[in-house]
Amino acid sequence: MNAEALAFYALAAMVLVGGGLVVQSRNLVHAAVSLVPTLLGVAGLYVLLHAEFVTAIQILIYVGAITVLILFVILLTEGATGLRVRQRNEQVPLALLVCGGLAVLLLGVLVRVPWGPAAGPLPPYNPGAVGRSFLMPYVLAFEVTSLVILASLVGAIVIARREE
Amino acid sequence: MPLDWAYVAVFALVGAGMAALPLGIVWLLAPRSAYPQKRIPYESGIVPFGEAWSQFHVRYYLFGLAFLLFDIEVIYIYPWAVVLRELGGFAFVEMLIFLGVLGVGLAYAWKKGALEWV
Amino acid sequence: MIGLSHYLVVSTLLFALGLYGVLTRRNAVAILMGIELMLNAANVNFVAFTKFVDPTFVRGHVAALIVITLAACEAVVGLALVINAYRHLETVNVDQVDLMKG
Amino acid sequence: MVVLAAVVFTFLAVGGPLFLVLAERKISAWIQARVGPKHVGPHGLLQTVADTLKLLYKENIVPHRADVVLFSVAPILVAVAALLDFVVIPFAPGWVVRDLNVGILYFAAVSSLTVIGILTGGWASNNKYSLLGGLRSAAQMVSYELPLGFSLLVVATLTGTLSTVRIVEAQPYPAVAYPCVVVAALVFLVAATAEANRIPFDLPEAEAELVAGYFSEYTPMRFALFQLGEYGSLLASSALFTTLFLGGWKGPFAFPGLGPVGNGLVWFLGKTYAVVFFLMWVRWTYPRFRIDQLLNISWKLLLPVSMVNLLVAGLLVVGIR
Repeated sequence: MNAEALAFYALAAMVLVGGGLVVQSRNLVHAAVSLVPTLLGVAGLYVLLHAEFVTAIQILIYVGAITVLILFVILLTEGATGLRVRQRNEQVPLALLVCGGLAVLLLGVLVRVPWGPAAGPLPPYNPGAVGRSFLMPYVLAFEVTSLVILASLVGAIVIARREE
Repeated sequence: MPLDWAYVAVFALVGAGMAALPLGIVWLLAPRSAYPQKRIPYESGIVPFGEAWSQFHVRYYLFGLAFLLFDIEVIYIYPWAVVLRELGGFAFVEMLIFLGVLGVGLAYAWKKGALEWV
Repeated sequence: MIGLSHYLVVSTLLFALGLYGVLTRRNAVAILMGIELMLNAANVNFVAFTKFVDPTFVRGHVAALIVITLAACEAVVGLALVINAYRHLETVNVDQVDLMKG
Repeated sequence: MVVLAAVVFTFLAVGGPLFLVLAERKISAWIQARVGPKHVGPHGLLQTVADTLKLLYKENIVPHRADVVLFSVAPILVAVAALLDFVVIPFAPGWVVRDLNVGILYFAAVSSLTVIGILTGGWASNNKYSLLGGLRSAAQMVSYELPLGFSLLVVATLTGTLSTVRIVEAQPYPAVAYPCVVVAALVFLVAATAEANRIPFDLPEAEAELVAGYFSEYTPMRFALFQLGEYGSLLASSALFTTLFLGGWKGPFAFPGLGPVGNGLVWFLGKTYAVVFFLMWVRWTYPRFRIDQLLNISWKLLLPVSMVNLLVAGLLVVGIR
């Protein structure tokens, strides 16, 4: 087994074990902290896929910001007092069936599909390539995102603030 | 390129090992005497009451959300910074619009008092 | 040799895990965490397809970045709703948040 | 080979902060017209060694009903995050652990991991002061991450690269860009001080109101890891400041007989420790801000200023072209 395969299996294990803890932990703070190894593992997969810029952004935004915000809200609402409350609803058997079925179905499809021939090489300098892409062919998406961010800023402030 | 990040991973592992090492030494060397009073959380000398968790003000969340939404801009500005020299004027105008829209957001949050610690 | 299908298997399993969390959790924040897992699974796919199938304009990376942005926006608004619900109803369990019944 | 290098480097990165603790005590004593540590070794130089040995012999206490796992992991996370900052710092020509393509973005990303360590450490202690200190610290650190990020972006815009090595090579900046660079440098300095939770931004551990903030319940060695993280990130921020704004390893003249690497190291370390000294000087001279003042500085002063500064830098780059 070469280094790449070793790294891939280690990262995949990290992602899936972490993800399992996220959905399974009774303690919500533990679930939120388990997001950290999961998301870092996904960042590691991006490294193996030569997506440096996405890796750095994944760590900066997902691990460093979204997880912090989720932790904030858990501490602001229930903290760990949720331990005394039932954390699961009555759909567990159904959910197991649906998710297991979906996974089996997708896996069955994707091992049969012949994914075309290997693609050409990626552009050498990743942040530059992303920048050129954003500013030229995908400029509309780029500008619209700023509107989306503005809308969610306004919306979240209106919703979260205490009413006068 | 993945090799660069292999260094990062090795550093993280070695660093964690080096951080855990003194904890191991403490575990070997340090005395251990447990009695319940020693483990009471410190609360200015009185016996702690209630839960350590209690209701916190929503203001923490307001700062958190403003942070997250302004932090995301960075995703778009870093690539812009790298290619600006090569693409020139129109790239600058695009960023002007982008930051202008977010400036409106900052002004709104400011005016609505979401940035006040009250 | 690690190929496209290896990454797809991981992302499929992660997606199923996230979906399981969304379907079974009662706490709204925990449901959001499940959604984050599903979005990450999608992102792994985007980036993997860029490397193995279509590197034009690194458009998979662009899509992944936009998904990360939207995930952040979704988290911000969703968590604001959670806080608001908690303030009015003293609970964040979605099966008890049923204002529409009046 | 890589592992060996990492071990050696980690020793250095741990040794640097340990030395800083002593430096801080000596400098604070000097500023306050005291003598400072003087009994252990010549002029008290071995004080830190004695302190470390003492810490190793002290009992680790986990508070009642604390979350043992997170309580133990949090300080390690903080220390590792500080250590990882050093990966992209170029000490001399060719002397950088790894010149990542996304260098300064990597720096910002890795230092943002500290917040999680502090927040979980504060929560896991099962202590009201710790939790409040952790939340405050998190609110402060995230607020100052933004201006810090914008300063990095100004440099990236002017040089057109994210790699720390190439940023050093691109310096000195063109003369027209100086106003931009100076503003970015000032913003960076303020934000880095706040990120390191140091006076005048040490609200999270304001001893008059919060005991010791998020590490109130931490006993010797784990507390030392938090300290290590704090001084490590202080050193890392100073080193990054040197790299981005002071020309890194470049100096106005070369010392004869040292060769390029020796010269680079001398200049780089000299500048870095000058920045460290400056931050310590500030710490022992100014009083603490109130938390509302602290957040106002970030959101209503530094953030708008640095957004405008970024646009000016962009205009300059387009103009120069």
